[in-house]
This record gives sequence, C-alpha cells and structure tokens, in this order.
Amino acid sequence: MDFRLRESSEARRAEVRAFLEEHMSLALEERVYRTGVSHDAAFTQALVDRGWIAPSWPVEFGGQGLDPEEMVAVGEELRLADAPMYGIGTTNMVSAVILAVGTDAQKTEIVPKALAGEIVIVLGFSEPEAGSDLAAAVTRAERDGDEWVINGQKMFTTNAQIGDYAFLLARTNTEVAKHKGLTMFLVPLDQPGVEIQAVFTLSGERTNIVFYNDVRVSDAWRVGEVDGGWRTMTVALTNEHAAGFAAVIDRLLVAAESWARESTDDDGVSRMEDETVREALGRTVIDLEVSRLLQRRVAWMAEAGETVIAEGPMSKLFSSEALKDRAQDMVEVVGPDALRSYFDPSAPSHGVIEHMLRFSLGTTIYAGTSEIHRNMIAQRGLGLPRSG
Amino acid sequence: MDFRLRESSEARRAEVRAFLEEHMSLALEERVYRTGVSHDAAFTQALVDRGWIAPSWPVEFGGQGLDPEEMVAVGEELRLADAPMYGIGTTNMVSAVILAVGTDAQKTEIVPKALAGEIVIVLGFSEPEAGSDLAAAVTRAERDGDEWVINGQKMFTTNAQIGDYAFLLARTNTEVAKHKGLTMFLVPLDQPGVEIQAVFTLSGERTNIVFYNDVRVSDAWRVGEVDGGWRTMTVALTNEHAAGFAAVIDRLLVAAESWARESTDDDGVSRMEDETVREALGRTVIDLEVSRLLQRRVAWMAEAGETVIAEGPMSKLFSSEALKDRAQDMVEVVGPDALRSYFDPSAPSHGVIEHMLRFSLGTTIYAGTSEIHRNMIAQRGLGLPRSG
Amino acid sequence: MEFRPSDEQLQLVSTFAALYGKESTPERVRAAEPLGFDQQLWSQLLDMGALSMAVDEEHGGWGATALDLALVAEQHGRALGSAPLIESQVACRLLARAGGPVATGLLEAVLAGERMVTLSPRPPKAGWALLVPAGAVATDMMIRHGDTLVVVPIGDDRVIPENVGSLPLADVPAGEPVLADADVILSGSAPEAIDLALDDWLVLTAGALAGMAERAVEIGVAYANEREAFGQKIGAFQGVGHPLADMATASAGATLLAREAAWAVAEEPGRSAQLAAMAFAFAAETARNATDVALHIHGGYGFMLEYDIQLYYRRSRAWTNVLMSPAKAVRRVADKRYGPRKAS
Amino acid sequence: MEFRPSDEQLQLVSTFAALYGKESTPERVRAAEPLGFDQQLWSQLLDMGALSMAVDEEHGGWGATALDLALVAEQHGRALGSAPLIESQVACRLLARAGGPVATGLLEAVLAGERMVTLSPRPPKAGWALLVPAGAVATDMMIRHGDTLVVVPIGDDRVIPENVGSLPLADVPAGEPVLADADVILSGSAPEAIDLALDDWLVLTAGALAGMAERAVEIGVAYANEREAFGQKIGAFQGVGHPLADMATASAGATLLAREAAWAVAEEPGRSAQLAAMAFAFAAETARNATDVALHIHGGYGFMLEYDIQLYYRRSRAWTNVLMSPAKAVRRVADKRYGPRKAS
Repeated sequence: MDFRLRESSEARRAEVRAFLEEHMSLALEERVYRTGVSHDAAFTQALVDRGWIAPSWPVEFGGQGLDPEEMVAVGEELRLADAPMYGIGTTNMVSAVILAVGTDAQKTEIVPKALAGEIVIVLGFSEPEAGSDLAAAVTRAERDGDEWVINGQKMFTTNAQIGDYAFLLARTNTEVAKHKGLTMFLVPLDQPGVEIQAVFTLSGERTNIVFYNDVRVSDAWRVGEVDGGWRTMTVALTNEHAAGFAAVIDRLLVAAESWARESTDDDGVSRMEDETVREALGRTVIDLEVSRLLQRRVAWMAEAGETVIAEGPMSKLFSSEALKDRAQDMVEVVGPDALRSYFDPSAPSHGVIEHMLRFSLGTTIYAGTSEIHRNMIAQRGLGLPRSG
Repeated sequence: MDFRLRESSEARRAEVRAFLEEHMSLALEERVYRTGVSHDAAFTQALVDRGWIAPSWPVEFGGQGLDPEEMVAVGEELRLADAPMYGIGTTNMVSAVILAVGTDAQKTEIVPKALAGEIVIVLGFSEPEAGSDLAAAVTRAERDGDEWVINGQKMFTTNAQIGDYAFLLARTNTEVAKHKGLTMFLVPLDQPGVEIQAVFTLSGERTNIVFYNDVRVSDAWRVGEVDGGWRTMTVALTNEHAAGFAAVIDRLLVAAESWARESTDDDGVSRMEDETVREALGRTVIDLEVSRLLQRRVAWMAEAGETVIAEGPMSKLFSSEALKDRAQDMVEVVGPDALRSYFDPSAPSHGVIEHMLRFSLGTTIYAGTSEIHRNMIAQRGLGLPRSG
Repeated sequence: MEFRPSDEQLQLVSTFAALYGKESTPERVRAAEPLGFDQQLWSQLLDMGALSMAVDEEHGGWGATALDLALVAEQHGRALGSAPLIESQVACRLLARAGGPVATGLLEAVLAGERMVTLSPRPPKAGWALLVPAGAVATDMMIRHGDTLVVVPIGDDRVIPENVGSLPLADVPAGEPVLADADVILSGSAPEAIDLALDDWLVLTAGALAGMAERAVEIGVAYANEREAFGQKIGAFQGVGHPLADMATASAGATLLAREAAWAVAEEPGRSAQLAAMAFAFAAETARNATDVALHIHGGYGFMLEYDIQLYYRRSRAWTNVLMSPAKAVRRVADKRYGPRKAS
Repeated sequence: MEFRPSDEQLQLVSTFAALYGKESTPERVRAAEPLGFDQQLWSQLLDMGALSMAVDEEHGGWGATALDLALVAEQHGRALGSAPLIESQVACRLLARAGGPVATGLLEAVLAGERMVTLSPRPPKAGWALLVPAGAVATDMMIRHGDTLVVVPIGDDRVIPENVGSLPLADVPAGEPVLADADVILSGSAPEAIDLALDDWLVLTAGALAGMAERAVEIGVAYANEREAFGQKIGAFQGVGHPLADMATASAGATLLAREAAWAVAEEPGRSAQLAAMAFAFAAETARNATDVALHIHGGYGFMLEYDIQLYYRRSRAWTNVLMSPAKAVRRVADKRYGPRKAS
C-alpha cells in the first residue's frame, strides 16, 4: 500500500498552487461571494491559457491527459482555495456526455467552445415536484416536425443567467414507466420563451428557476436517444462518483487553526491552549483525513479499473456530513465572533468559518441528499432490500 | 404552573425511601444482579405487609388509592433503588386487565392472590417471528370443546421460571386480518406441555423462551373476547404509557457524582475538578430533568383527564436514549475503572456505571423499540403519514 | 404538579401571540434584515407593557413573574421577533435590583421608552465591547469595569457588523477613559450582578429558543406532509419522520425545562441558577438540531432564502452563540451545582 | 497511491484469517470467558510467528512492517481473538528498541514462548498497577518508576477483576519496594519509551477495532436481511438501513485510516504519532457506534448472550477504554500536531 500521491501528482499540486497564487486573489474571492456566482471569465480564461480547463481529458480532445490521481491533487487545490469552478464543472460534465453519446455536429459545435472557455452549460434536472426523485420530471418536450416544443419549469439551474445552454431533462413519453419516457436536450438559453428568475440561497450562492414556455429546440440539440434520457443522465452522473468535500474540510481546518493561533481568550491566553479548541481541531483533522482517504480511494479504484459501487456515495456522504458537523462545532468553539459575516472585515479568518456553516448545508443536499446516498450504500453496497 | 410534587406525594416518597432503607439491602441488590431475577419473595411480602403491592389501586380492591402524582413519587424511588419490582409489575398489569375485562371467576381467583403477593403472572407476547410486530403472532390456540389447545413458542417471558400464569397472546383465527384473529389467555404454567428454557442477557437479567406443546387451557382462562385479543392487549399496554427512565438516569447520576467526589486522577486531583467530568455530569443532570418533566407530564395529564397521545412515547423514547448516551459517556469519562464489573468489589460506585452501560441497551428495545416509538410520535403526534 | 399555565398566563400568551402574528410575520422579519430591528414591533411591545411587566410595582412596572416573561419569550422565539425584548427585560431587571439614583433614573427612562439600555455580557477587550447584543439599537450600554458596573452612552462610533443571525449587534468603544468617566450603577458587586442578569438572560433565551425549535418542527412537519417523492409524502420515509419525531420530543422537553427554570426563579431560588443554565443548554442544542433537521428535509428548498426555515436556522445559532455555547452552558450547570472548580 | 495491500500482505491476511476462522470461532471466544484467554489460540499465534514478526531480524524476529501487523490486527479484531497479541507485540517492540542485556534477554524468552511480558500503560497508583492489559496471563510487567522503566514478575498476588470486555486484565502489586528492586529496562527515558509504545499500541488497536466494526456491520446487515417485521425485511426500513449505511461508511474509513497510520510508521514517521492517535480515536468511536447499531437492530435478540453481537459490543468498549477514551485520543492528536499545551 502507499498513501502518498505520486511525485507527478504532487508536481501538479504545486503547479496549481502557484497558478492560484497568481490568479485567485482575495478580491476575486470576495467578488464570487458577493455575487454568489462561482464562475469568472478572467479566471476561466487563465485556466484555458494554462491548458487546465479540462485537465483530465485526453490531449487529442484538448485536455492534458491527467490521470485520476493527478486530478485528485488538482481538485484538492482548487477546492481548498474555493476557486470559481462551478460553471466549468457543469460545462465539462455535459461536454463529456456529448463526447460519449452526442452527434458529430454537437461535438463539433460544443466541445471546442467549451474547452476554450467560451460557453457555459448549465444543468436543468430538478423540478418543483422532482428533486431527489429526478425521474418524476414533468417538463414536457413535444415533437413538432424537426423541432421539439418545451414547456415546464426547472429549479436550481445555477449559472443560467450567464449560461449559453441548459442540459435539460424532459418528458417525451407519458405512456411508459417514469424512467422510460425521458429525453435529454441541449437548449440554447437565448431562445424565446426562456425566462430566468434569480434565487438566492443561504450560502450566498445564486441559483435560478428557469421557465420554459413553448421553447422550440431543433432535434439536432437532442442528446442521446428519444426516451433514452435516463441512460444519458446516468452517463452524466457517473462522473460525479468521486465527489467529496475533503478539501473543503481542509479549508475549514486552515481557517480554524489560524484563528486558534492568532486569537486569545479574555485572559490573553492563546486559544490554541484551550482543550475545547484543541478537541474541535483534532476532530476536524481526523474527519479531514477520513474524508480524504474515502475520496482518494474512489480515484484509485477508477485508475485501477475497479468498479465503484458504494465507495462513491460513502465519500460524498461522509465528507459532507463531517463538514457540516465540524463547521457547527467550530462556530460554537469560536464563540460570538463566529457570528460575524464573511463581509465583516473583523470576522475571524476572513469569515471562512461563518461561511462554511452556511455553505456546508448544501453539501448534504445537492447532487443527491444524504438520505439518497444512504439508500444507495444500503442497497448497492450492503445488499439490503429497497426501502419502502 | 407548579413543578413541585404536592406535599402528599413527597410524603409518599419519604415513606418509600424509609421502607427501602429497611428492606432493600445491598445483599438483596447483589442477589438480584447475580440471579438476574427482578423478583424477591421476602421483598414482595414486605410490600404486601405495607399495603404497597399495588398502591395506585382503589382501596376497595386492596390498593391505597394513590393518584398518578403520588405514584410518580413512589415509582421514582423504587426505580432509583433498582428494587426488584419486575414480577410485581407484570402481575399487576395483568390483574388490571382482568379487573377491566375478565370474568367474575377470574377476578375472584386471580386478583386477591396477586394482591397478596402469592402469584406471579408473566407476559407471553413476543415470538421468534413477532417482536416489534406483535400482531404477527403465530402461536395457535385451537378450540376443543371447553378447552383450547395451545401450540407455539414465546420469547422473552421474563420470570416464567417463577411464574404461576402466563398472559398469552395466541392466534385463534387465521382467516382474518392479523390484528383480528388474536385472543388472550391466562395459561397456568404448571400445565403439561409447558417447557421453559432460560435465556441470559447482556444486562444480567434472566428471561426465558417458553414452549407450548399441546397445552390445554380451559375456556375459563380466556381473557376478553375470542378474536378480541388485540383490544385486550391495548388495555394492557395503555397502562405502560407513563413509562420512562428518569429515575434510572438519577441512579446513574448519583453513582457518577459519588465517583467524581471520591476518586482522584493520577496527580491526586479530585475528578470533580476535571472539566470533562463536569461536562458529562452536567449533561446527565440536564437529561435527567428533561426525562423527569416528560414523564411527570404524562402522569399529570392522566390526573387532569387529558388524552395522552404522543406524550407517553416521547417520555419513553427520550429517557431511554438519554440513559444509553449518558451511560456510554460516563464510561468513557471514568476511564479504565469503568470496565470493572458490578461483581468486582473494587468497581467504582458499586459497579452501577458498568451495569448501566449494559442495562440501558434494553430500555431502547423492550416495550417497543425506539423506532416503533418514533413511528408513533410521527404518526399520532405530528400527523405524518404511516411509514412504508 | 400543574403543567398548565394559569388562565391569566394563557391570556397573556394569546395576547402576545396575536401581536407577533400581526407584527412579526416572516415578511416583516425579512424586511427588518440585516439590522434585525423592527421599530413598529418594538413600539407595540412597549405599548403592551413588555418591559414594564419585567419589573416590580415599586420600580414602576407590573411585576410579572419570570415564568410570565418566559411564556412571552416563547412567542418571541416562535415569531423570531426583530426586537431586543429579552436584552431590555434583562437590563430592566438588573437596574431594578441595583437601585440607587443612576439605575432608577435610567430604568424610568427605559420604561418611558426614552432610552434603550443593554448589557454587555462580556468585559471590554482592547478598548471595545464586542458584539454587544442590541448594541446596534440601544442608547446606553452597561458594562463591567473591574468590579464596578458602569453605564456608557452608545454613540455613532459604534460599529455594526453584519452577522449570520441578523441580530442588532454592535462593537462599542469602551476604552479605559470612557469607562473611568462613566456613570456608576454598582460599585464593587458588578460580577455578581452580571451573573444574576445572565441567569435571567439564559432562562428567557431558553424560552425563546424552545419556541423557535417548536415552530421549526411545525414548519418541517408541514413540509413533510405536503412534499412528495417516489410516490409518497416524504414524511412517510423514516429517514424524514424519525428525525422529526426526535426533534418534536426534544422541543417538548426544551419548553418544559425552560418553563420550569423560569418558575424556579420565584419558587425554587436555590436551584434556579442551575436550572437556567440547564434550560439554556438544552434549548440551544434543541433549536440548533431542530432547525437543522427541518431545513434539511426541505432539500434544496430549505436552502432558498425565500423559505422561512432558513430564518430559524440562522437565528437559532446567533441567539445562542452571542451568549454562550451549549457546552459552556453545560459547564455552567456544573459550576452552579457543584460550585466552581478550585483550579479556576 | 496504492490502496491494495501487496500480494504478500494479502497472503499474510489470508493465513491469519484462516487461523482465526479455526481457532477463534464465537464458540471458542465464549469458552474463553470470563478470563479472555484461549491458550490454544495463543500457541497457534506464536507458532505462526505473530510475535517474531513484530521485531527485526537483528532481534530474532522477521521484521514485518507496522502495516503488516495492523493487517493482522484487523483479523484479530474481526474474530475477537482471546489472546494478548497486540499487548505482546507492543512489549516486544519496546524491548527491541530498548536494547541492553535485560531487555534482550527478556525479548528472547518471549519469542521463545517462555515468558509473556506486558506493559502497564499507566504508572502505579497507591502501590498498584491497575487494570494492566494482559496482566492476568503475563509473567512479567514493564512499568514506569519515575523516569525509569522497570520490569517486575507478576505473581499470584495479582487480582483479576471480572470486566465488561472479558479481557485478561489484572491489578498488579507495584509498591515502591518492588519497583525499587526491579530489573531496569531503561533508565531516564521511560516516559518517551512508553509514549512510543503507546503509539504502536494505538495504531494496532485501531486496526483491531476497525476489523471489529466491519464485522459488527456484517452481522447487523445479515440480520437485517433475514429478519422480517410488518411484512418486509427490516433492512428495508430506513430506520434500520440508514444507520447501517452510516456505520459501513465509518468502518471503511476506520480501516483506511488505521492502515494509513500503520503505513506511516515506516513511510512518514514525522506524522505517524499523530496518525496513530487519529486512527485510534476514529476506530474506537466507530467500533462503539457500529456495535451499538448492529446490536440495537437485533431488537431483543441483540440482548441475548446467545447472539454474537453482544461479544462485539462489550469488547469494543473494553479494548478502547483500557487504553484511553476517544476524546482523550482526540486531544492526543492535538498534542502531537500542535505540541503539548503550555499550561500542562
């Protein structure tokens, strides 16, 4: 066994770190937090210039051919710095699906622009009545000659306001079982009938509700088979399997350690001397390491060609719940000062702890709630029966 | 509002305390723990002599007519001392059912003996395949003239080895819904075909599996209607509504406080000076008070004539889970010494903490698991739909 | 035992519930953000006697019991009242206990609605009283200066930090010269007076947090009874129903304990300081956990500012943390029960 | 990164798994109670080289890595081995590090199976070494005497307390005269030597507890897949399936962390003491929680001595607590990462 990353991976880490020191300023961080938009044109361009917009992709497709382990190092550094990667992430996810199941025309039209950072693709999965149960989607796409007419409403379409296309899950058949009547489309967001309504969230992130009223989309923008949308979704979501929040816990730890070292109690004693503080830090150190191991294991399995079953959900579940618990703990340990918002200049450690309290909540919800992940682990990993 | 017990209740408490000082010796406590039998003939006789075998019963039935609040005080003291009351408890529970729905002959035959401490009645509800789901019972009672022939197996029939009758839930009709084909019997345990097999448990308590092989019982021993057993059970279980473990948490607290005061750390400092110890004690104090309030509320509601819905389950759920958590905490805080068994004379506080670690587990299981109680609270208290 | 409030208390509760129902709707709570102060609500509370009830007749009040105050605090918590009700009640009770011309004059002005006084629960640090509750809206602040309790006017040089709970907190200048020149409320017994005030503060905040927790559970239950997934109401999933059952249980316990602690102020004074810390610790953890559970079961909706549950989530943490963490309150229970540590 | 053990390690694991499968069945574990020592298992472990693997060739062993030992410890924990494997390995490694004639002679005798040496992790108290792990079966005990590490024979005057985990613990007389006359293993560096031994102990016990947790989850899952209630397998209830999913996740994490900590002994020594405490704290809490969940879902059956899960429940607590509580281990993580507190 070897729990170290290879030298080549650590070299990538150092490169990313140097890149971030240059391009990830405190001003950019503050702009991202103030606008709630985890996407930045200049930062994206810098990634493109560096060849890092999709580093895991093969060189012939415009990537750098980094392997899963190198991507671990790259991902950890980007997360640790809270770099504005959300728009790039969804764009790449959809581009990968297009490469896998799209038409040649779609590949030619979309992929190069995505890799050049010229377009943003957003996700249109959730609906008011279909959250955890995505297959319950009722947004309709009805065929009309060479076009489809789309009507419905999608929730949580983050970055729609700066997006070029929405990767849309729509119902094309109401006569069959719910999983079997869905089709995926790439809907240009400048079409008439698309209406975007801003939604602001507890963590400060901006997302959107997108309304589709008689939006016409050419059949050329259909991705995958008609009524084969659930399979196309599965391709998309498989790439999410290595999700985990280890590096975000690391961000919390770094902030908490700097607070503990720099601040003192009412008697002028360093908070680092306080047993309660030390215990909270120790627990964070432990949860970070466990999260890291669970997450890295998934990357290693991918590299070793092993089939990931419950390991992906374990990584996501453990790290998101741990992040939430440790952020809550740390707020209580820090005391009243932890209430100061990120935007208060006197907030300890630039307000990262307060931000993390709010940010952490979403991590146990989006991309599948903790309950959905526990179901997956119980059923796929442990072989327990489906829950009623 | 008034959170004090009335003077008359506190007077009862003082009387019980004095009684226990006389009759609840350490030797008796040790005998109960060694045998695992929470019933003692001499102790029972002393209760009878004092008129306390069923103090809540009306005077005309041989009780003392104590009201629910006075019973709170009496019950708390008996629990705090861990007096051997289990056999008396089941006996009284069944006697009460007989008073409510039994025949005159049953009342004449059973109740006076029960109140004289001359008989022990045990419970035959659970089966190998019917635990939480009691209505799934398959033990058969088939009619044969004036008799019933019983075949089956009952789990967790505590005190069967010293019992005179088992209050048995049996299936008399397989053609109807499972709740509707059950009948209750009072089965004399000296009948041929009754076989008792001892079962020892983690807490040291002895219970039994009881096998019934062609056991013949006169129809005179049927309690309640044929196929009306579920209603009879409901009568029996209603009396359990005020269940709660506040006084057991008190027992843990008393032991932990005496340990903290009497022992020292490696530097000779009183453990009471240790912040970790103080926090564990503080949490126990809090959980004790909350348990007490939830439990007393149920008694107060009974007295005020209010309908108890979720309040009973809340008392049982909260206090049993709290007892378990606090016992676990305390074991960790006490350290290696907490591993010493009750029977090791050097165990801290007579081994109560170690005993409580094991004892507490059963409290979240018997008389309805915590999960069953959460279902009851969710459905009856909060109006949530039945879980699938 | 009597677990039902008296008819008068039930009347009091329903009066305040009606006031909050009108003057502290979720819309009004949002409108008062980020400062966390609703002048109209505050005026109505004053008109209703919410401060004068906190002190005896001899101090110009109408001498409600601590239990009465706690019952009102429950309603305040349920409705997330954007007003420094508890801070002001605590200050009034401190002033009434202190007596003397400065305190008496100040108390009169407060009850007349001319001034708003708050107490800094912490001594100054590097010349500042930090995160003073109600500091952003109060006219005066009481604070410890050595063993003296002084009162200083709060000026425009206070700094109002945006905070997670949208509480009207402020960092208030409290340098040595300011404190040395300040009016004296008590000389020599400030630590004890502040500790007693803290007991009041803990017990009333416990009531507010218990109310907040109960309301959060109701919001969660309503959502679980309405939202469907996988062909059934989500409340039918044990993964949703069981945490709600636990939180309903804890909320019931928190409410009972807060009421007992408030009752004990008059009826069992020997145990009331211990009970105040117990009630606060338990209510704080319950409000923290109940708002978390209720928010989480909303899925992505819980995360939207548009849904009310986030208002509860944020305030449960702020109303707690601005005083002390639950763990500190548990240690305070031990201090009150066993006496302070000899080492400390 | 390489998360798969080497072929040699997998071979080692399967060899020991086979041994435990034969010599440490639940029946044998029960038969060894209450003392918690199975002589036949112990002999087989010795024959297999379970002790000689723990020390280098130069000390007469075959120099397995700490990771090899941890992998074996996982099997020991899974099977609840009734033998002082870890205690003895820790003692051997301490003796090997100590060197000198006393230690070397003792180590030879241990490896030859002539003596069994254990270490008291705590200094004596009032003339007794209390609850010494393996003290009920060892022939000799190492213990701190001031800054000296001495070894004393364990005599018939030891007291063997019945304990919740059926561990072969003993209270061993260790009064001043006994210690003053004892053979010296190390003079002057006992605290450091014991602390290093404690690191070994923590990391190997972490492996054992992780194995115990994994096995407890398997037992729980098997029961949930078999037992029916209300017309379905109980594993279909989220109230059962979700806690098991959480425990499976934590167990996987505990195993990975224990292996990393053991790997770090050779590969990342600068971080290995920190990792040892981390692995122990996490594995201890995981084993505690996993055995609790697995026992609880058995309903009344979990409570019957006849079912195996109670064997796991009791030992998870004893194997942990005899060394240190999880909370203490977490504070040890901080001590190793940030240095000890200045105050202490």
